[in-house]
Formats: sequence, structure tokens, C-alpha cells
Amino acid sequence: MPIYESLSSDKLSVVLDIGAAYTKFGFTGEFSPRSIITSEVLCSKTKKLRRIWDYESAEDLYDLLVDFIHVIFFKYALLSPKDKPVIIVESLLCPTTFRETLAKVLFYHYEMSMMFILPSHLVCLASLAIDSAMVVDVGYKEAVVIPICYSFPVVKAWQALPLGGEAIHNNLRTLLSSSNTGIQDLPESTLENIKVRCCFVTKKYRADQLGSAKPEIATCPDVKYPIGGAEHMTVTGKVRERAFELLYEEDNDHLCLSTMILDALLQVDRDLRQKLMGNIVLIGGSVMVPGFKARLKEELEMQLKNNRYSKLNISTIAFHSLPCKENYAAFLGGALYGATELLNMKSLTRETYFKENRLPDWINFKENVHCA
Amino acid sequence: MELRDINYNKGEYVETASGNKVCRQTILCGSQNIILQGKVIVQSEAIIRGDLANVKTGRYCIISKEAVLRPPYKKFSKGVAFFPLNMGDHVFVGERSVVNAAVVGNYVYIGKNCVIGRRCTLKDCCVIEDNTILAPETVVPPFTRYGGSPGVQVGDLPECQADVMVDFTRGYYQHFQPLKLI
Amino acid sequence: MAYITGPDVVKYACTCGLLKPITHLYFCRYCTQIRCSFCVCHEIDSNFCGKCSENIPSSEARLKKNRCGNCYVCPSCQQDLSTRIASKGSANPEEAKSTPKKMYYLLCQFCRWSSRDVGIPDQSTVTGGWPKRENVHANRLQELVDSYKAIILASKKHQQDKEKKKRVKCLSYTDRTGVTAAAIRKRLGLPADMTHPMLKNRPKNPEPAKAKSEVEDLPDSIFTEPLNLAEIMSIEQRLLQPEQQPTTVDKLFPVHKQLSIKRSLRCRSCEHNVSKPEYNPNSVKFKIQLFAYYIIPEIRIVTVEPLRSGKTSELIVKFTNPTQHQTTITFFELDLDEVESVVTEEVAEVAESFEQSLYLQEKQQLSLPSLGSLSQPSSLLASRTPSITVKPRRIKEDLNCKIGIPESSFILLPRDDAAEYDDSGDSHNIQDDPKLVKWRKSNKAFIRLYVTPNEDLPLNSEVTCGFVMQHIYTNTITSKVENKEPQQYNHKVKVFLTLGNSVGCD
Amino acid sequence: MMSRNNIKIFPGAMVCEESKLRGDITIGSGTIVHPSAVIIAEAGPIIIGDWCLIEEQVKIVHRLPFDQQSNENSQPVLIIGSNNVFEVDCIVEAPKIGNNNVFESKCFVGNKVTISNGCTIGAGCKITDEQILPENVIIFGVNCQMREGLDRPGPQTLQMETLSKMLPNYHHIKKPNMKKE
Repeated sequence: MPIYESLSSDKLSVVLDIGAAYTKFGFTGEFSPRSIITSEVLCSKTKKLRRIWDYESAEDLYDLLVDFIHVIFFKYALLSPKDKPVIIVESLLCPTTFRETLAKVLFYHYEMSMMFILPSHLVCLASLAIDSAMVVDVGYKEAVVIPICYSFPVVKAWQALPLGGEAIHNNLRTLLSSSNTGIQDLPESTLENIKVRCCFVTKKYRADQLGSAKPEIATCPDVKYPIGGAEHMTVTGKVRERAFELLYEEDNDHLCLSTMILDALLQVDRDLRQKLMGNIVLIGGSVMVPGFKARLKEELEMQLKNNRYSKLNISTIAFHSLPCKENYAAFLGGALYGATELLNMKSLTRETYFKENRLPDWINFKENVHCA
Repeated sequence: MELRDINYNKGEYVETASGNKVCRQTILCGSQNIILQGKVIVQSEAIIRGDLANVKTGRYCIISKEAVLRPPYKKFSKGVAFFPLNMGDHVFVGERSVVNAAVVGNYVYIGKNCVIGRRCTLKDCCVIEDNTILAPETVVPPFTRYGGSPGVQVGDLPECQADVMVDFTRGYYQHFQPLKLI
Repeated sequence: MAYITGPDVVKYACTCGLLKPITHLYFCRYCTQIRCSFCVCHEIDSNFCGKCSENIPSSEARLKKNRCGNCYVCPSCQQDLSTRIASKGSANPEEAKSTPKKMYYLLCQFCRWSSRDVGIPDQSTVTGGWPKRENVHANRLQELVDSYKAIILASKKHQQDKEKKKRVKCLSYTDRTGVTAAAIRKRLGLPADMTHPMLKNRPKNPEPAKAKSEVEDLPDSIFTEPLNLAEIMSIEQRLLQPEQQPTTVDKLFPVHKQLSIKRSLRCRSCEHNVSKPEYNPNSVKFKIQLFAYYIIPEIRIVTVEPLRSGKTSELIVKFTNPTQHQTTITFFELDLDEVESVVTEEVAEVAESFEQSLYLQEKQQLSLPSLGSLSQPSSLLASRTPSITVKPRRIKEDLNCKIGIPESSFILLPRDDAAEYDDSGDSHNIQDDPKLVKWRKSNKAFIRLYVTPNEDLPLNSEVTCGFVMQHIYTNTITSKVENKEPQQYNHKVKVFLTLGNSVGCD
Repeated sequence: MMSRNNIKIFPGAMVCEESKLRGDITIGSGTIVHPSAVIIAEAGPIIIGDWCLIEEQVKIVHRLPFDQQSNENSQPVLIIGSNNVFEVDCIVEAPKIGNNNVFESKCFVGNKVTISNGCTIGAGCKITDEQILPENVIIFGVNCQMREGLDRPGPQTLQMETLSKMLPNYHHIKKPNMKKE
């Protein structure tokens, strides 16, 4: 057994899912990330933490990523990155600047041998062993819906709205400051903790009631939340239940989380629609809050009765439950894929990268010509 | 920046043959159990609890104002024993810091207002930032910078830290001069 | 103090274009160039546990997922847990005496979390086989990995077979791997395998997961029962255990402590180490230590007169020679637009008196012992792929102050560790330019410079000036090997000084 | 108004001479007060129970909150229970302290915080928000996180036994001036 272990562990490669708020880091063939860390680095000039996604320019991002990857390899992975492969799980909507800069950092600065880029929406299905699903990723910056049909992401049907952790935190901040005078400028980490410790997605009828002028129901109990040792604030029951409501408040274009899913469905071939709605997969940290799935189902059912979507003719809505926590579902897919020979077959090698000097991208015309 | 001269009132300090400069307004309990190896500065209102157990410092240590060096205790089934506190060479202890450690290595910098918990081990070449609270029995490895409450590693130190500390403590000693009366 | 807590007011430009304090720079003596942590290659030398200070071989570290097998951190506040002996709280005191069995539990001395809080039974050994939490989905996921591996392998094989077949047709039946199955079949007169190669031996697809239309509803109690914050974990506590991400206090389990590393640094252009620590985790010594702090003269700001825009102020800086060799400092104008200057140029013959060179050779024997082990096994270098060197970037620093470049240069005496114990006055006999050198003592010199902040500088803005310092770097490697005179180079460094904020007129 | 010192020390208590006691203070038996500890009974008497451990640089101040100071006539008594530990350089102004509490180094307890029993105020924690701490609460960390302990922190009787043997060898001890009840 030890021999087998050492042989197999030799092949361990780093899997990275650099999210807007948290980065999931681990190794191939393992079923959970080794660590989930904030996607931040300590700025050497100002001695303050900076989010790597808040970069100002490609050069700025390069430096941020150099520092960040350094922390990952030398504090967590404890592996010299030179001549090692790495698996990157990223969203299909990842900005080109970010991808290109990341590749530059990995190949030029850290001299890694291979980079295996996997789209998060597709790979998260690996842990379910299904090939078609409606994948809803509610992360920090945005919620992105991409249907996957027979292992192909239907990219043309994508839907994205800035409905993620960040929007929820801002909503919570507004709600809290209206009920607590004198408390302002709460740091985001405090808001996040209030969110995960106190708030939940309430039921639809309760939400409607609480939204009306004179609710006929009693809200859930208030929570006295201490801030440091000197202050406290009251997180009222109403705030606790309403923090997530903005996910279902339709904006000016009548769009919200539930319509996104159905709009994506409209873009998909008629025959696939029922199959997709019978296989909804929720990923991303923001979907882990209690009551999320139940409410989404209620909302979808309600929307389907609308004229806008009645032609979809959906009879059942069914959700998958992942064999992992939703916030690292995409990472897990990367770790499963990365454990196979695909790593050696499909990776972008350093040599190819230096020759081409760019990353392959689905959006690029060159690749599409090749596919056809 | 080069250190500025730090002047003290000659009458307030006692200078020993080995070059220790100890303020008269310190509380050195059980002074027979306190060993200062030489060129050590103990500033006003610092407390060294030699009455609890031996306290030994190396050369070129600086114990700032109102700092407390206190040997740690350990519980046994039969009772409690206080253990000696050993401090290496070239150690700086900032103002109002409480050092309850068992061992403080060489070239250690402890900032202001820190709490070094009971029986901590600070290895050579580490920096404890201002206002850090180290939990009891924490081990701080070499070349690390600790900060926060509870104290965690917040950074690394350059490899030449030992020489930086030597230079700093020596410089401090050289600049720690009695006020010249004209 | 400046290097420990204060802001970095004196910065040196690394060859790669970044500005760093001298303590963070290295000097590769093979390239005779400055390096920094950004432009060297980091390599992991050894793994160790910061708590028990034990070295852990890399294979074992990998096996244990880069965590120490014996040390734990608190799931509540991430501090190291201490092992405590349980007090013998047996119901029957006589029985307790007859069985003096010690039991151990884990306790956090910071937040007082203990393994008893979550009902983990006390263990009978110190290292204790503390129970691990198993991933409930592990079996299913392992099954998936295995079948994915098999599928990919099969398709890869299929692809290779196809390629092989192409080759077989035009060449012979045998190739490197020997006779193929198809060839044997043919030779034996058996019919060719007619099943589709993709179907044959095709690994079974894993059972797909089933979606459910019933979803878990919120418990009704959430609407009525008051929330006890002390029982609900914060996001940091949850993410400390990524697999379980416990939400309530009763699911916190001790976490193995993450290992730390010692690392060596390697110059990217010549593949020589610039820093290599000793193996022992507690040691602060180095086998190879090419730190700029030991080689390049250190500059410190001593005093500066109040800075007013357009007015000249006196600036006193202190130069310290860290080496065992005498050096001469010369100043040059700094030109930031110059993309890549010739950083070093060999001095053909340094005009020195006979005594001087003797003095140097004497010092040579005394030179740092740590530099002895510099030679690298060539095999090690050969196995490495050469590094990619990234083009240096432009230095990003706004200079808003002119500095008067002195025309004369001055000498810095070598460092003499014995001088510390020598209280007698200086016995040097150097003719200094009194306008430039204010005062000197052993290897230190206080230099007077004049700075003029720009005319258009607004009030209270940070004043930065820069210059190029040239010093003589004495290379001791060649002389060691061939017993020759140590080679000397003129080495130029760009230095940037942050002088403080500008003030108004009086 | 409280200029006169009135220190009552019960037998078995060990109060080092170098400690600073101001006002009307009663110290119960078995309690140890280290040198340079400061106890100031400003707003009214302080009664410290038995077996308390008060280390150096500790500051126990009986001071009323600003809004209660107007009432001149009443002199509230600060009662500190038994088996409390005050570690080096903590500042405690709480109006009421129960038994078996631990105030770790450099913590600060404001005068609006009432301490019940078995609480641990972690090192460096500053609590000033008006509240009554429930039993066995542990406050720790930079943001004064709270958690509930399983039971009370263990008493320091063993340490105090050792101290009571050692301290008289090095320090002048104030003589007890009270008789056992």
C-alpha cells in the first residue's frame, strides 16, 4: 500500500478555482479542497489586503497574481511550481485579460509545464455523472446560468446578472443601516458573517407578506449581534428574512434569478427543455444558504405560469443534490477531471503557449474554424 | 532611518560593569535570580519577576518601559511550578508588553503592547508586531512575523534578519546616552 | 528599526526593476547583479511543523496532505491545541488509584475550545488517534474517478490503436510493442474481431445521479425560535474545514496543523543559489547567503533639513560597508529613461598600493565561512530546464526632488568586527573631502548631500529623490579557486530615498 | 469624597506592600495581590472575596458610568466574588463580578458590563457595551467573539499555594488586620 500511495501521490497536481471572493485550492483526485482562502493578497506598498479581481490593469493583475500564486504554492501546496502542471477551473465568462495574465504568470513567472483549463459549468457535472443539466452558478460577483447539453455548454444561451454575494451584502448593508442608526461602514467580512449566521431565504408567501405594507405574519426573532466589544446591533427578523429577497426582485428589464433560468431555457432546443429542467444543478457559495433551493423551486413554478414562459410546457422541476458543498462543486469537477489522463492529453503545454503566445478560447474565431 | 539619540537622566539609571543600564524605577523582584548578560537596557517601570523563577537575558536586550517579564507556570498533578524564562541575545521587548514565554530566542523583536502567552516559545529571528496576543504555548518559528489576536503568522522576514537585529540592538545601545548637562 | 517596523525610506532598484529595501535583496555574484524575491526561482527545501519543529520528509508530507500528524489547531480560533491530561474524575476513587491510566484531551488555550466540547472521547495516548471525519460521498466519488480514468484511458488507447493501425498498414505487422492482437488473429486464421473497438472492453459508465423534485424545506422552527449566535459558526470557522463546512458548534473537529517550509532561492539567469538555508528547522543559519545586506553598502538617512519646494536642504546619509574589503563610493546622476544600463564593468587594474592588496589578501582568509560551500553539483544543474528570464521592467517611481551629485568620491573602510570592542579613537588616515564627508568611524561614513525639491511641488507631498551609487565589489570566488587576486568590479546601484513631506515657507 | 484609605485584609490573604490600594477596600482570605497591582475604590467600597489572584499591573477601579455619577448620596459597593483571576495588566471597571472568572492579560472591562460567574475575558479583549455576561461565557479574539464554555475555568488554587509559599521570601506582605468571621 505505501508503494502504491507514493506512486499515485507523485502525480498529484494542483487544482485551482480562483473565485471572485474565495479561491478553492486542492489536488487532483481528492474530494475536497485543501483550503478555501479569500482571493486577496497583502499589498506590499499599502500593507492592506487587496482583492485580486479588483485589478486596475493587466500589469497590476500580473503582480497581484504572482503574489497570490506564491502564497498558494509556498504556504498551502508546499510544492515548487516549476515544471509542474496545474488545473485551472474557470467560468466560461472569465475576462480575457484575466485568463491571459494568469497564463503569463504561470508560464513565464512560475515556469509551470502545463495548464489545463476547464469550464466550471461543465466540470461540476462530473461529480454527478450526468451530461445534461441546467447549471446555475451563484457566486460573489454574479449569477451565471449556462445549460449543458450532452457535455456541451450551450454558450449562446448564457444568462448573467450581478446577483451574487456582493449584491446581497450591499442589500444587507442598506437594510441594517435603516434599522440601526449610528452603525455605518460595516466591513464586508462582518456583513458576510451576519449573512451566514443570521439570514436565510424565506418562503414565498412570507416574502410577499413582509414586502407588503401591513404584514399579517410575525417575523422571525430578532438577533442581537455584537460588533467588537463596544457595540452591538439588532438584526431584525425582517432583515433576516429579506436579505436575499433581491434575488427575486425583478429589475427594470423584468429579470431576476428565476427568469434567468427560464430565459436560458428559451434559447435551448425544444426537445431538451424538459430534460434540463429535470436536472437543475446549483453551484456557488451563495446557494448554500438555508431555504435557497425550496424558494427557487417556488419561484420557477410561479414564473412558469406566466404568459412569458407558458409556452415552455415544463411539467416537472427537479434539482440535483451534489455529493459535496456547493461552493467547491466546480473545484471538485476539476479535481476529478484532473485525475485522469486528460491532463496529459488536452493540456496547454508551455512550449505550445510560447509558440502561440495566447490561450485557446471558445470565443476565438481560430478555434471555431478548427472545430467545424 | 538612522536611530536618533535616546537620552536619559544619568541619575535615573545604574550602569553595571558589564554595561547593563537599568533604570532605578523598575521593579526587579528577586534580583538575585535575574541575570542580565551585559549591555542590557531595562527602562523605567519595567517589571522582571525574578521572585517566581530565574530570568536570564542575553547580551544587547532592550526591555522597554512598563514591560513585564514573568516566568511561566506549569500545572502538575501535585502542584504548580514556575519555570525559568530564558531570553537570547539581541532581543527587543516593546513598551507595555507582557512576556510570559518559556524561551525567547536570539534576534527577536516584540512590539508594543503585546501579550506573549504562558510557556510560548519564540524561536530565533521572529518579529511580534505591536498589539499581538499570542495564545499560551504558541511556538513561533524562525523568520516569521506574527500579528493579530490571536497571533497568527502575517508575513515572512528577510534572511538577513539576524544581522538586522544585531545592528538594531547595538545601535540602540550606542544611541542610549545620558543627557549631557552643559 | 526601519527594517522591522518602520516604512522603507531607502530603496534600492533590483535588476528586474522593482524597488526594495536592501534587506530584501540578493546579490548573485556569478552575474554580479542584484536579485530580489520577485526575480529568483523559489524552491522548497524541506517541510517542517512549526509547532513541534520537526522536519517531515516531503513524501510523508504529501501523504499527510501537508499537515502534521501530531499537532492540531483549534477549529474555533485556529490556534495550536495543547494536549491535556484528564484529571482522574472517576466515580470511585479507589478504582482510580488501582488503574493509573492517563487520559488525554485537546484544549485550546485561547478560546478554551476542547475536544470534550463536541463529545470526542478522551484518548489513551498522547498523540491520540483522534477520530477523523470521513467524507460520506467518498465511495461514490472514488467510483467516479476510477471509471473516468478507465474511460479516458480506453479512449486514449483507442486513439493510439488507430494511429498504430495506420502505420501497420504501410509498414509491417510488428512494431515496437511486438505483434498486435489483430496480427495474431490473422496469422491464426481467425476472423478479425468484428465488434466495434469502442464497444469492446469499453469501461462501464458510472451510474448518473438522479435529480429530485422534492426539495428540503425550511424548518418551521426557524421562524419562531430565537437564534443563539454562540452556536453558529462564522464563515472563517466553516472554511477552515472545507470538506464539512460545519455550521453549528457541535460539528467542530480538531484540524491537523499545516506544515511550514524552508526554501532556497536560485538565480534565474545563472541557476546558482543565492540563498540556501540549513536543514534544521530551528536554525537561522544558511549554507549559501548572498544577501545584498552583506555585500552592498547600506545607506541610511540620518537627518534632513525641512524640505521646501525650490529650496536646497542639507541631507545627511550614513553609508556602511558590510564587506571585508575596502570600497570606494562614487555618485552618478540617475536617469530613469535609460532602459538597461551596463550595470557592471570590470576594473582593469585598480590602482592600489602594495600594502592595500596585502591587506585584502589577509582579509580573504578571514572572509565569511558560509561562502565556502558555493559550488553546485553540475549534475543537479544539468537536470533542470533552463529558466526563462523575464525582461526587466521600467522603474516606477516619481522623483520630485533634485539631488546635487558630488563630484568627488570617498572611501569606505572594511568592516572590522573587533572594532566594536575597541573604544580607542579612530586610527584611519584618509584624506577626505570635508565638504562631502561629515564624519567617519570604522566602516561607516556620514555624507553630506544637498537636495532641492522641485519648484512646482505642492505642500505636504512626499519628497523622493534618487541617485546612482557605484561601489567596488570584490569577488572572492575566482581568487579562492585559482589563488589569484580577488577580482574587483565597479557595481552601480540605483538608490531611491523618501525624505519625508515638504513643508511651507517657515 | 473617598480620600481616606481604609484597607481591611482578612487572615490568609497575601497583599504585597508594593501594591497600590486606594479607598475603602476589603480583601478576603486566601486572596493574593501581587506588587504594583492597583485597586482604586473611587465611587464606593470594594469588597474582594476569597482566593482571588490579582497579578502585577492589574487595575481594578470602582468607577460609576457617567450617567450615574450625579447621584451623590448612594455609595454602591463593588463586590468581587471568590476565585477570580486578574492577570497582568488587565483593567476591570465592572460594577459587579461573580465567582470563578478569569480576566486575562490586557483585557479591558468597562463599567457597564456586569460579570456573572465562570466567565473568561480573553487577553486583549475590550468590552464596554452595556450587558450582563451570562455564565461560562468565553470572550476571545480581536472582535471579542463569544462562545459558551462547557464549564467554569478551573480554579488556580495550586498556583496560589505555590505563590503563597514563594512570595513572602521576596516581598513585604501587608499584615492582616481583620479577624476570621
